Amino acid sequence: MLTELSPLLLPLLVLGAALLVLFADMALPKNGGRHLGLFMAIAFAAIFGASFFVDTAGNVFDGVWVGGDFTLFFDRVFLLAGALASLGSLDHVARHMPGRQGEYYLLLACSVFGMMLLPGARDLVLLVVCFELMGMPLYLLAAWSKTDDKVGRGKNASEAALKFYLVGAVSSVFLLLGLALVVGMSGTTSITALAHMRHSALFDLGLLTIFGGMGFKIGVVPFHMWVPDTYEGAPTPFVAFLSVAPKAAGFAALCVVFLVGFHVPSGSFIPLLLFLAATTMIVGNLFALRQENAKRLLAYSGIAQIGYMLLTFATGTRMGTGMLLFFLAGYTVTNVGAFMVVEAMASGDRGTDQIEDFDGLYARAPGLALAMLLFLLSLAGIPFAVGFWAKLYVFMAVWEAGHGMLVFLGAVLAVVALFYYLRIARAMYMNEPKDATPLETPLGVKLAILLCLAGVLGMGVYPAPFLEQAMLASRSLFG
Amino acid sequence: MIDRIAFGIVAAALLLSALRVVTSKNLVHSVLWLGVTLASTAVAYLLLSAPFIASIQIMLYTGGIITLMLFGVMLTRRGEDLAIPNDTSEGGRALVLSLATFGLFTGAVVMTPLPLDAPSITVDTAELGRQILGPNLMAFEVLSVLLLAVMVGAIVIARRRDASVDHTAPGLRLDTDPSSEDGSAS
Amino acid sequence: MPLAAWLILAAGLFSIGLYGVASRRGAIGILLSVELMANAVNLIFIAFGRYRGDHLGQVFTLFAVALTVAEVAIGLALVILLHRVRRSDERVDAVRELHG
Amino acid sequence: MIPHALAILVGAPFVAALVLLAVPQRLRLVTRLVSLAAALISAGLSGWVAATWDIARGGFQLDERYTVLPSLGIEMHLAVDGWGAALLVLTGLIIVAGVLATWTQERRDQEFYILLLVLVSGVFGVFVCQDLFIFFLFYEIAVLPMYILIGIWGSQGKVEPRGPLKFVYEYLDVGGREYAAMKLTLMLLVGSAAILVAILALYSEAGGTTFDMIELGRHHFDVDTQKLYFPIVWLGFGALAGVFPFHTWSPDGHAAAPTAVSMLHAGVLMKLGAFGIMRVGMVLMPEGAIAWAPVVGGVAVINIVYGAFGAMSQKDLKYIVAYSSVSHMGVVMLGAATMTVDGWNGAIFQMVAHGVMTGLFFALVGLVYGKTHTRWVPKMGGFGRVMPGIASFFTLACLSSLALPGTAGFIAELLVFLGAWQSGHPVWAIAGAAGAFVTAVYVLRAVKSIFWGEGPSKEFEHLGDANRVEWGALVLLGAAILVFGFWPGPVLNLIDATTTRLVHDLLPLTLALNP
Amino acid sequence: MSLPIELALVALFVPAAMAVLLALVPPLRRTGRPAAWLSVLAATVSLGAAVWLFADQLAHPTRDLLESVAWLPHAGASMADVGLRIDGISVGMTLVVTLVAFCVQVFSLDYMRSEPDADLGRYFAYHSFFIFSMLMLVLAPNLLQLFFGWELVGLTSYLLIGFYFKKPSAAKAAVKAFWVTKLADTGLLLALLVLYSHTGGFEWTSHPGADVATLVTLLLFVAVVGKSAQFPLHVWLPDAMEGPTPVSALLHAATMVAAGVYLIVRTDPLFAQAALTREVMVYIGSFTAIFAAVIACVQTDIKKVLAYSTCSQLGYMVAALGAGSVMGGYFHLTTHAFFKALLFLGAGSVIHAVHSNEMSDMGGLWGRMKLTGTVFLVGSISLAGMPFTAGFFSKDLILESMLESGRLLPWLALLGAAFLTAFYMGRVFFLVFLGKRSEKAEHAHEGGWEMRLPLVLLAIPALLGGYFGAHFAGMWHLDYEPEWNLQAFAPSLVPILGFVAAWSMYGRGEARPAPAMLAPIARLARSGALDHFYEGVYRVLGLKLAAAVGFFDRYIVDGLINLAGYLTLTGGQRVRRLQSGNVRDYVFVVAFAIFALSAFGMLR
Repeated sequence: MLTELSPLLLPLLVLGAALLVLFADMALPKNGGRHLGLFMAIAFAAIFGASFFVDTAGNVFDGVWVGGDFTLFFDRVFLLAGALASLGSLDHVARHMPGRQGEYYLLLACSVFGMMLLPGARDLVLLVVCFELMGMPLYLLAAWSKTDDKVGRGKNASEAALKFYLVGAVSSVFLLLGLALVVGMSGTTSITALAHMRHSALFDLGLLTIFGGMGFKIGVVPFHMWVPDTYEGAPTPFVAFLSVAPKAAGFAALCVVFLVGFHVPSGSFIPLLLFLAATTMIVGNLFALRQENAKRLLAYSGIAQIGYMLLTFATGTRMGTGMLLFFLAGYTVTNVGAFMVVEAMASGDRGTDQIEDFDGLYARAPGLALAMLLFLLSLAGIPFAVGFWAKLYVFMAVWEAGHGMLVFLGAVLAVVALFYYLRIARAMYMNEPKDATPLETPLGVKLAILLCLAGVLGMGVYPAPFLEQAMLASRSLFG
Repeated sequence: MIDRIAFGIVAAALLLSALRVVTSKNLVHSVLWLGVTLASTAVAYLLLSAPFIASIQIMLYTGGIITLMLFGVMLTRRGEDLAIPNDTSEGGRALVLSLATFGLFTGAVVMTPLPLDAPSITVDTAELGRQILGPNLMAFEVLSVLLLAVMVGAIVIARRRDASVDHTAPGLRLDTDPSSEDGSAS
Repeated sequence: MPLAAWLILAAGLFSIGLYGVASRRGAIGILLSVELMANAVNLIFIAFGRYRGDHLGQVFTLFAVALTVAEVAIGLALVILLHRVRRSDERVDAVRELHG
Repeated sequence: MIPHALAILVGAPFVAALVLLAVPQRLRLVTRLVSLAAALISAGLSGWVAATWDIARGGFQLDERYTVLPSLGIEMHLAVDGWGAALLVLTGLIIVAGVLATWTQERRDQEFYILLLVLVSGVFGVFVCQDLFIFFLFYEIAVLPMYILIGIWGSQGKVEPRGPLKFVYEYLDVGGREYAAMKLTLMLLVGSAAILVAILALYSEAGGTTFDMIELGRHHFDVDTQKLYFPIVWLGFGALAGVFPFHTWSPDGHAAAPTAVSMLHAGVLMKLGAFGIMRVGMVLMPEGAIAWAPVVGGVAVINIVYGAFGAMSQKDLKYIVAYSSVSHMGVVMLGAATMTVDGWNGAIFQMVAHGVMTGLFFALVGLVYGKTHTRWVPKMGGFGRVMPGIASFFTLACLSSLALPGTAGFIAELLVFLGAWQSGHPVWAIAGAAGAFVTAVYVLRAVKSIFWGEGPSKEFEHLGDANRVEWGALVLLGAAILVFGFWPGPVLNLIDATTTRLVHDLLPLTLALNP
Repeated sequence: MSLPIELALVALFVPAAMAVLLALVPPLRRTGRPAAWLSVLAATVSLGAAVWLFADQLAHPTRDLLESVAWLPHAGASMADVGLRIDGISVGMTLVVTLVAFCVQVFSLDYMRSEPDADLGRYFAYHSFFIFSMLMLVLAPNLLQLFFGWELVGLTSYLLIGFYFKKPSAAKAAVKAFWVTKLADTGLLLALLVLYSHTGGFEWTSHPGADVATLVTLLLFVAVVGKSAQFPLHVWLPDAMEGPTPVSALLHAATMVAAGVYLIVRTDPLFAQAALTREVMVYIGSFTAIFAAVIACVQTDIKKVLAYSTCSQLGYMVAALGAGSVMGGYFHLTTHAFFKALLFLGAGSVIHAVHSNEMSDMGGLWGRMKLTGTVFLVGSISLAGMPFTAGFFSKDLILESMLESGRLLPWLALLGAAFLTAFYMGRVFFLVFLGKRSEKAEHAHEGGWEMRLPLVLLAIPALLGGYFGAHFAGMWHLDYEPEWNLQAFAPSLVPILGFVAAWSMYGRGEARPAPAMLAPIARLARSGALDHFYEGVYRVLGLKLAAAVGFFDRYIVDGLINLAGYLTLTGGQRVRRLQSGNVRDYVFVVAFAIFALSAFGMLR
């Protein structure tokens, strides 16, 4: 029994850690929460490390779930995001929700557990359950803030959660509808079997609806409108997690359903995808231009980035998917890093995350400023940061797929994006600080930022091995 | 012939009660009307020879949902009376949306060749059990995790008493314990 | 009794729910409408299962039901939280501090 | 034979920048010395490269290869041809002079030098890198630090809103430091977006196996492809080369930028654009280039004349020099467009000549501005009395810019015009010569109104001449102007060795396409 | 490397070295007089070498040396060499240049005594540099190098005119001179381009064919008109008198302005192929000769008189060359160099004495400044072409050749000019040296020996230079032997008449208005109509156009680019309203989007 579950080892370890936290939280004295967080971070890191030594290939429950390089790649991304998020959350959670630290990490772990199962799921029932398992804890975590907060974190958090939830609930109903139609028409829940189904009106309706339902999770325009509000309102360390992991998971699900299942990108609605991708890039960048709140700006920039990823996804080729995976990995370290810097800025009780709060950061916290600069450059796709390679590979893939104009659009929009990224850079380096008090960064956050920085520069300076991994993963997906 | 009549009745009940759910001006009424809808859905399941699901629907679903909803209503109610306003707006665009969706849906149904008569064979409950504990076992387990997480989370969120923190907590180092804390973990 | 009939019935139910979602101002009202939609989806599952004579519909429905319940639980928890934080009625279109 | 000479040459400034990160802020002298050392190392190696480059052998020399991304056929392939060697020398001169000229830079000097050095290693990289992709990387590195450099250390200006688009000028802070920095960055990056597209196109056209420019050069691209992508490359790099109408970042950018940055930017970076057009556009896509040559040349002529008149209309000293750069880059592009030996020799030589000349210009303007804190020419006058040294070097730069024999500018413009006439476009040559005359008009006007005549007015009487370190920069560049002007042979031979081969390769095409 | 080459190198590079030294060692330059003496020393050495070279050349009249090294690479070869062409023509000119330059420098030692040391050093550095650049031009083996020197002398002229750069008028004059000559030089540049693209070289000995030759020579002539101050580009020369008088003597009378003529002499092989150009030259030259002479008659500033006279004499040379008499042109160039330099230095010594350029401030100086008076007289009669003076031979030759070429009108013009020349020189002499002294002239006295020596030195060739015409001709491979018959002396009556006329009007030294017949022309000349015209052109085509371009670039071209940014930014601001913050909108959008998506997806 256990031996045949070996492909599931990593997710199961995470689950184990989660349950451990749950029980420990009950057992430990009241103020043990912080240690739980530390434990969770270490656990994630350890499992991440373990992922390099265990062989997770093979499938379980006669093909309902399949392990392999594809799953492994995503698992690592999720574990990394989880570890960074836990690390960054340590101080925030301890400060602002002391009474509920254990549960915070429990829910985080459960969400990660759900994510880790997604890429391997080959059965629609399992897929949808994992999808929801990933999603539902997020609604709760978004609201995770004490309600009596001077700067109204509580108010904002609850609002953020509500919007997130309502939009999410409706889209998940649509997702179910789509599944109902697809399963009903095809008479099977096996995704691999779906590949050979005859298309009919209802079937297509179901398929498009499924895309809509999943599009909400990754925040494709026009399913994106919850994103800025939620990011601005929700606790920053959690947003750092929210802005990357579920996106990656969403793409994993999309890949599984639409690349393994219906061979869609080779089918009718590539133009649709391309259109959505272009719209997403444009909308994200345009809305980001004049934002005053850093988290909001990052939210829109994230939407724009999603546009690039969707563009790559739309190629539907093996190369394209590989590039998408690389992009996701790079995006993860970069974006988490950026949000962590915001958290470091906003830590303490002023909760200042407006752009003008970055004024003169170079003087208040040189390291922080430099890190932020690099993250921003990476987001903008500037050489020697991972973002550059990510964008480049995307462009290559899209070029190969024969959408030259979109490459040009993407490139020009990248320049537009530079405008608002540089606004933060300008605030940090060209404006003088309002109060020159040096900024003290919580150790956990500092650690997280350092890790992200290492990732950004490492992948940026020597992307080759990471790219190899990504290609390997996509190959294993296409089989 | 009979089944047509039965279908007609069930359909009528479903649609009417559903309409009341979305139109009723009193929230409590809406909740109760939802109960009616769910119940008549159970009847529909019976017509579709899914007795097990029907029973689940009645016992777990209808009961659970209605109770939860009423809880919610009570917890957030203003004033003593049960006449809690449940007003609507933007009806216009809502109507357009729902009609459009209905039209699209029906169109798709009409366009798709579908079986006219149900086969005689039906799925018995035992088979259902085997299915759930067979290929869907994993999904089932995951579901349990999900329910656990949601339960814990929902309780924590909804719990009335909340941690109050003194904002002077220096706790910027990992070794120090966080500041004063109340409200024991779940 | 053709399958189409059941589907169209479900479609009606779904659309009514959608109407509710779009027109209700209160969070709970919206939740109720979402329930209607979910219910419609379940009906589709069952109907398909019946006419195909397989178990998939019913299995799926079971899971769907569980998910929906969980979702509702979260929803209500949030509604309560919102009510406590904002001390106001639960009309969601009043909750719009974050925008732009 | 120095091992890894080119790698060191490119890397030294970058390493120095890293070192500076570790040097404590207050050790100002150390900061400067480290920067100067790096600059000297690179400059020395550049000189060594130019000296040891075997003219008889020609081609690419001093090959160095470092693997980067074998899977995509990207490898760091460093090698120099004659063009590269000549431009290396230029860059070496400018950076040394630049460091010297900003010796007295006080505010946040360490960051300043760090960025400056990073920028410089990017520039060196472009000139020696033979891998199209890494070439692009270096190009980006050379362009990007500019934003912060101008944004932090730039000088503020203001353009009063007028004209049909008044409202735009009221909305944007045109002429402002951050405006200039942002405009420059965005315009140049839009350009590099186009370049990236073109590079990808070439890459996949050539089979998607290598980015090596030498390899790509061997691969013969299909004519329609060339005709399609040459203009993209032209405009993409043209944005940096100040090709009309994408030159408008240049006046604002140069006016706002601090001295050393203007020196490097006008002196070297704009050359990167022209160099890219020739190296990537014309060498890899000769047919496309020939097909588009009339347009390129025509626009170049516009640049020359238009830029000259633009300069004449300015009253802000930095704007005058900036517009003159636009005009002179037109000469470079004109030479490139002729696709003849003389034209290309002239183009590259003009890059060197104009680089030194404009470097000297901006150094002087920086000095004058540093003393007077005004760039407004009408406020000046009679400065020749208080700063004779600066006056005479300024005159020298002016003479080079109006292409007076004995200065580097003359050789360059003569060759370019010769090329233009040979390539069957006498009009270009005539317009170019006219442009040179207009240049004479506005530069001498500037000299007259800044350094000659009555004055200086009360507030400027106490001003002094350049200090010792600054003299270093001035003499270095001034000497270069004269040496290149009186004895162009050594430099020009390097250039010629490469040009001759290239033109020889594309001679048949020229004959085939316009017999 | 043979002796002549070495001598030429010495003559060329000793002054160059001195210029570089003075330029690079400011402390030395600032010492003033020592620097000056160094420069004079260099000039002396240069002169010595030139003399030796000349003598050597006389010994071997047929020698024609060419020594050159590769200069401008082209396709592995050299497209243009730099080197020395040693033949009669260049050697002769070398001697003239170095001799006059030497005299002028010596003269300056005293004349510029009152200058501050730093400026004095600068002044002499310029002078040394001038010798170098002028010899670059003179000894050039090809047009490119000639152009090189050509521009460099232009530069020195600019620097020396602007020597008193603090004086606005001087600054203006310097810039004006540079602009005008530079404009003309564009012609020379284009000539180079044409020549190269047709012959693949810059040799004036090449035969590109009649049409090209005509084109080239016309372009060359444009440059000559500028440099040698021919009508209509002569306007800069009078203003150039803002420079120190010795400078006027050297650059703007003897050597630099004559460079144009020298260019034609040098490139005669090309001009020989272009009949049209020569025709143009005849008329431009002769017109300038008479036109400038007329204006000279009505000037009151002594230097201005001499300046216009220079224009007119250059006109003679150009006309002569146009008429095909290279000998005439070149011979007159040489003699003119001597007596005009002499005259300017004389005027300089007068000005030095009375501290004014205005002839009204002079008068009756004969008593006080005998030497100056004498040499000035010598210069005047030589310039006027009185028999047996140097000027007589050359001018006579010109008139003769013009007559032979059968062009009557130009001949008459030149004859008239000869008359006027005598007239205005007489006028100057009488006004300055005879009549009653003005109070300014009371304390006038001769300058130091530095000033007297050059006057004497120059007076000799100015008086006797003509007799060596034949030798020169032999050295230049030109045919000339003066015939001593009556018909040859006929023209020499004209200057005598001129002097008589001058005597009759100004003999008593009081200034009278110009003769009525000249009045209208004089008024026209004095009004400076041409100057106004050029200024107008500069205002409209220069400043106005520039302003227009500036505006267009700033507010239209750049405006459009800014507009793009403006639209994006304001757009970004506007769209934010779409994000209403009302979650019901979000839900609606999601639902509707899914509908639209499905509808779109299914319809296609």
